[in-house]
Amino acid sequence: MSEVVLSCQGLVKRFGGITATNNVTLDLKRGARHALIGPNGAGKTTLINLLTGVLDATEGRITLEGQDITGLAPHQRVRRGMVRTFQINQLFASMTPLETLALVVSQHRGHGARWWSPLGKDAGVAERAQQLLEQFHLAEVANQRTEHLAYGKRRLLEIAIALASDPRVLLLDEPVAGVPAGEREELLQTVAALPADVSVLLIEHDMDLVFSFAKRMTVLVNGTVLTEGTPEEIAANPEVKAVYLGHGDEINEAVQAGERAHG
Amino acid sequence: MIPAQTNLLRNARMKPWEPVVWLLLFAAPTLFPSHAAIVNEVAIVGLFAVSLDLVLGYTGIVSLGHAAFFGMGAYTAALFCKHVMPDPHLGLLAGIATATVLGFLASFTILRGTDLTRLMVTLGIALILFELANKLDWLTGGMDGIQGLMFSPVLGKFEFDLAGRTAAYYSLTVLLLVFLLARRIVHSPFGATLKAIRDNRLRAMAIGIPVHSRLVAVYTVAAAMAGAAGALFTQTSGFASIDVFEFHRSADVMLMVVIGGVGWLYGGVLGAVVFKLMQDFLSQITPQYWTFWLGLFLVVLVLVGRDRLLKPWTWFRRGQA
Amino acid sequence: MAELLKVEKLSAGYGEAVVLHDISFALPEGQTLALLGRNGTGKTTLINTLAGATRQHGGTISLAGAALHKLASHQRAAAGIGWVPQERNIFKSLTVHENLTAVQRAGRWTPERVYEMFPRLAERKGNLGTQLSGGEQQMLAMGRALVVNPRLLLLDEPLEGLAPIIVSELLKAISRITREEGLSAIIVEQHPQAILAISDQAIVLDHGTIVHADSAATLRRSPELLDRLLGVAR
Amino acid sequence: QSAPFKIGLILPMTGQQATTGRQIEAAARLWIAQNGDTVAGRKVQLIVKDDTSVPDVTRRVAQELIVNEKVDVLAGFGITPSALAVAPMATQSKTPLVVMAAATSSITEASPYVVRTSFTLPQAAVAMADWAPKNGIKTVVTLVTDYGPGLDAEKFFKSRFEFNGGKVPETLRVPLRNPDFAPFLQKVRDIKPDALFVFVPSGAGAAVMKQFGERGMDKAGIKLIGTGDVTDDDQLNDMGDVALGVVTSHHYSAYHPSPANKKFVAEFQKANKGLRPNFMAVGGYDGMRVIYEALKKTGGKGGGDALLAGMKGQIFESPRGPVFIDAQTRDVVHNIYLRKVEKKDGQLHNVEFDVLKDVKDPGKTK
Amino acid sequence: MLTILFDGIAYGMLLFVLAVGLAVTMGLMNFINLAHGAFAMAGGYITVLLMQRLDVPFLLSLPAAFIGAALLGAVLERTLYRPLYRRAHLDQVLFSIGLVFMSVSAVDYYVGSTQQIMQLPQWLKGRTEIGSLGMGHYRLFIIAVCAALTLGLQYILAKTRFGSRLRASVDDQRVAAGMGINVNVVFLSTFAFGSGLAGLGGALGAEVLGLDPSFPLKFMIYFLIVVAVGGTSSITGPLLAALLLGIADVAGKYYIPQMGAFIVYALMIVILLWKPHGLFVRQGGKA
Ligand SMILES: Nc1ncnc2c1ncn2[C@@H]1O[C@H](COP(=O)(O)OP(=O)(O)OP(=O)(O)O)[C@@H](O)[C@H]1O
Ligand SMILES: Nc1ncnc2c1ncn2[C@@H]1O[C@H](COP(=O)(O)OP(=O)(O)OP(=O)(O)O)[C@@H](O)[C@H]1O
Ligand SMILES: [Mg+2]
Ligand SMILES: [Mg+2]
Repeated sequence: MSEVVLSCQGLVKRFGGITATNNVTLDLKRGARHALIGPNGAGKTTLINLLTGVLDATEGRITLEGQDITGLAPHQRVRRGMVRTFQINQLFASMTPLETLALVVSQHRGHGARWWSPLGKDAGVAERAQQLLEQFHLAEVANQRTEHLAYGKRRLLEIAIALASDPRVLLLDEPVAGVPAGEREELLQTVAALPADVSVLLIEHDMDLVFSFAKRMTVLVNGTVLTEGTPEEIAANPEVKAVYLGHGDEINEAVQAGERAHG
Repeated sequence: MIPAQTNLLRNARMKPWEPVVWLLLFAAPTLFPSHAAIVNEVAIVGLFAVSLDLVLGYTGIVSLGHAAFFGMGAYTAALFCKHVMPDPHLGLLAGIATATVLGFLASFTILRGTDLTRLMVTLGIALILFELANKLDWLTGGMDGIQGLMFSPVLGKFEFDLAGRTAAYYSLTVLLLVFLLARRIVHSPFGATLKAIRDNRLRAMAIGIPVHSRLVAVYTVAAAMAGAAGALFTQTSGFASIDVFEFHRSADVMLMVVIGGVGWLYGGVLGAVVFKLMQDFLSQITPQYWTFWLGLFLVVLVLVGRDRLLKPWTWFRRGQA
Repeated sequence: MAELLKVEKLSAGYGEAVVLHDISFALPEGQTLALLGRNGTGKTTLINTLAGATRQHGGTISLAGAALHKLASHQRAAAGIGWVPQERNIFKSLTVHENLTAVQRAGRWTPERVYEMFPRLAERKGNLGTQLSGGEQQMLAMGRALVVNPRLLLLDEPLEGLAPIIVSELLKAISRITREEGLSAIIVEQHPQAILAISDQAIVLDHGTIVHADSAATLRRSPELLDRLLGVAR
Repeated sequence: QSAPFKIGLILPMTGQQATTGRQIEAAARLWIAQNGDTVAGRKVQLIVKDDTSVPDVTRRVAQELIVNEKVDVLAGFGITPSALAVAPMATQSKTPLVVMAAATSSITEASPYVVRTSFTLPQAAVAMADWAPKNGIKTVVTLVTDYGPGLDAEKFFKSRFEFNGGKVPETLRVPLRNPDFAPFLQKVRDIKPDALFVFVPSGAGAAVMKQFGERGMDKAGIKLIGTGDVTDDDQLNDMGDVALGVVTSHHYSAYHPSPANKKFVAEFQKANKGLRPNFMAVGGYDGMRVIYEALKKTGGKGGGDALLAGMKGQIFESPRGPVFIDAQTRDVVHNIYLRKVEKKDGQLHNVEFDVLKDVKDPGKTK
Repeated sequence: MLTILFDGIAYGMLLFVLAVGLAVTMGLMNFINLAHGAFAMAGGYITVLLMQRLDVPFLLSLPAAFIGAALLGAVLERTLYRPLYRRAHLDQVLFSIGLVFMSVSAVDYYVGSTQQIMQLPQWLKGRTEIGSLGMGHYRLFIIAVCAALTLGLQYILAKTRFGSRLRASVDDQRVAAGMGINVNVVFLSTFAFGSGLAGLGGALGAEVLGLDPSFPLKFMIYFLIVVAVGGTSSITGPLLAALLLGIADVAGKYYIPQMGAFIVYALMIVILLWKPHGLFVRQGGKA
């Protein structure tokens, strides 16, 4: 089970004078639990945008299941099983969570172009939507308009949408930001518990979560891959410490400084 | 049936008041025979408005050039009558067909850009068609249009009468059929993908919706409906005049949809009823200055909101902070 | 030490709904207050009320003796309030630099000083608000609050989405600024430990009222109390 | 007491053609004020409707007037398409339709019930084409608005002018929606004809004239000629000195020196805050006369065919001069005057200096 | 040839003054104000009536038109427009069209529906010929006024903080206020200024374009074309768009008169399909 599912070679993205992604080569193996970390503005979100086709790459190639998908439109990549979440919620404001999920499920099952029968006609679709609602604690707000939901619930819906299309490859961009502290672990456990052949790429700044989730990590700095390895290797890497993790004692330094000052 | 499915299907079910609305509409030409002409006009613009609502309300695409399709339907029906045969049914189909083709071609111009660009591009297309209809006067009769058309009876039986009863029932029937079709579309998975595109195009792509082909599809369907409205216009009035392509036609229909409320098929019909009746009523009272009162109505409507319009005592209550 | 902020019997909310009830506390000049509480308990509402962005129903707020609650939102900035809203709310059609200059007031903090503190922003000076990464937006929101040259900083979850190394540097910077420049700050955070470390006082909200007020140090040293109040012990 | 005799007056009362409606309504009301509202024992009732210059609205309004109000006569009609849209209904319901403004030649052919009291553009254009070559104008560029009446004017002017030995090196058509005449006028200036023949809807005339002057075309030796729409009496006085000396051909001038006209103008102005009546007004005024006389002839009975018969062949003295409703074509036959803009009593007027008598519509082929 | 270019520039400049206020309210304030033409009409009528009835000199009546329209704008902003900033665009369309209808009827009622014609002072009526280039003095005057205006506007938006404070207020009223920007004053003054510009444009344009109550409806399309083609994020965009359209229109009608009305529409469609965000977008590209 170690063949490469998603891979990119020599990916470059320039915005005017800024090179946000600089010659990135990355392989995601089948069943991977892979984390992508790096300083703010390192190009993590941009990389996801390139992989999913939201942005067009300036240079480079992307392959999914061995096929070149560089030129494909976003929705075509989704049809091949690659699904993402967004760092900033992207929801359907006027729909209810139930409608949203039913729509995603029916689109995923190839009913998106059906115009003659109502959305709820297919019992299988409704069932799957209901199951997702329960799994993501959204059942009690299932029939409220999404724009009226509390932030935490919206965040959950954001992730539920991604899982509703049964992804083969899942790209998560800071999925738990804004989720209540207590629910974060549970959420990532849901993700971790996906079938073993689903590959996951996670971006996250909460290191406790990252290290408990990832089997492999890639560090991105200034648009370039700095290093890749197991969590242990990354944690021990001095360069990573210098640019990203810090030495873990800054807070204490700050505290001491503060205590000194306030006596 | 699991509750989720019941909930999903609830929206698509016919509400008890819906048949009542249609019964009233269909009773109108008989109850008020002297107003059959205006019923006919309402039915036609209502159909036109439903077509616009499909793109504007359900898909979020602004179009200020919807008259292009209306006009296409109108002229096709006229030319069909003049040069092919006076049968209204086939003429209607012909009008729908050409409008569909035009809509399909035009749909490629609305795929990209902002609301403002789409507004202007669609408007530009209608204006160019207007100029074309003016220039090609050997075909279209130029500024004077195509006049004095005589259509054969509807269903081979009902002559178009002077009072406009046949016309009213003919238009109402077509409106009903198209409305039922539109209703089906908006409650289907296809309709849901349209709403998704309207709400958040980025996310719609990210769940695998082929945004462009959806837009092309819905724009083409809407154009076909507008073409039907245009063909009815020609057939019930006996002429096609160049102003079917005019800016004010596109603008009026947009006003109607917004007055009635977007993203709600009845909004178009309601807006058409309100707008036309108000226009008719006001211009009877003051043929010179009725636009002032119509304008005032629009301003008040927006300022107090649709829901409070009929409750004047709430108008001056302060809005919340 | 002179009292900078004094809040008495404050109640506020959105529209007719009252979210905060009977809030009273005081904050001396140069001190930092950690504002804690579970999700949806009213932390953001309190911060926004101080900034003048909610509907106040009762009570008084005074800043350095002046009645803040009588001022319109835009006058509060002049009176000395600097605000980092929870959702960042970067002005999306302004560049990074314009985001700073549009709101700048005379004082020690200038855009240049902000760029020194966040070199990343200096590199992205010309980017529009929408063209920043999540973390960069967070930095900009912080910088934007600083160039108003306030006496009181209101920071609503300022660390969310920042890389660990920036988090620690920012914490250091906040504690340095309050110490050296006599600025006061109110900080909301999901992770109490980090923030308690640099705070002097702490209050805990639940259902829109203060359920606990204490010195930060005490609270930090009693994990079981924290756990009871917040449901998290980390 | 028999039911009132109803005249449905359908006019553009709003929008760009509103002045047309205003003039005609005022003239119709003046007629009633002068001649009473009872004819042969029958009370006359005027129902004014706004058609916003949109043909399908015109048609619906006419339909309602016929079906609900049971009007005896339809009248008004500001633009040709509106008149054409109603013509079949006039035939179907046997209701006489009196055209008081629209001027395309073909309208009277659209229904045997159409009677016109305004004028036809070919009448005015041809008169000019006859006058010009006799007065030293050998080459003319035409400039018309690109719609029915404009094309009529261009066609009849050009063919008659060329028949008379003149040359038309260029025919320019201005789009209906056209804010700036500069390019067209510059083109004319570069061609340097003896004269520029203009037809634009009244309203745009002032702009053409001003830009004509501004461009120094008069100084370059180009004359401005046209049909009377360009120097519409309604606005002439505001146009200022640029209008001086412009020669036009038309059937009516408010300065027409006849007692009938003097009285008409004076009373019109008195009733309308000093507004000067223009050729639209006289069309409305005469239209009312034609209806009244026809009603008289039927002894107050009315009835579509009887009224129509009564309208055909009427001859009378109008403020514009002698008028004859041709029984064959149901179109108006009247004098076309050549006028020059001059200052009289401190006001600008179209002063008539020549006349072509009893001009029939040259547009009628039959 | 040169004369055509000159006429095109003058015409374009006129379109620019008329539309620039709309570029400000629509582009910067994100408010779809279709009633823009009504303010232009107000300016035009102020000028014409002042000149006709009170014999005010032309040069004095121009600032009067600006101030009058600006005051009108300010009053309407306070009373009617303010609650609508945060409403859906379609509601704004409905509302502002309603205002247009009202203004058209009101002017018709008080002044009448005839074309208003104004008499320029003698020194603006002449024409200067330099070789093959003929320049109408009034058109020269328009060009001069517009150039001065453009420079002034450019200065205000680029060199002062007003521009960025305005855009900040539009982006997020609540937070802008929290950062110390007096949002109400910013909006009020911008709106009044935009209306004043429209008024000035109406006053300048009355001579060339004509003036009657249907003015706001007749020219709405032209304003929108300028703003759409120019993009809504700067002043230079609409300026260049207006010039381009002006020149293309005049030259097109001169060289291929048969194509008359098509040229402008076709040009607009082509440009918008090629650059859907208008010719000039704020740096940074895609949004
Ligand atoms: N449209 C754009 N135009 C110009 N620069 C951009 C654009 N979008 C992103 N950038 C820049 O590209 C860089 C990479 O951004 P990206 O959002 O990928 O960072 P990130 O790694 O996700 O950071 P964070 O952890 O803060 O979310 C940033 O410096 C950002 O300013
Ligand atoms: N705009 C609003 N309108 C109405 N109610 C609101 C609004 N914003 C927040 N609330 C309600 O006010 C209460 C307090 O919300 P607030 O945002 O202050 O919580 P918080 O403590 O900041 O939570 P979080 O940790 O999620 O940021 C919640 O119940 C919320 O539903
Ligand atoms: Mg990111
Ligand atoms: Mg909060």
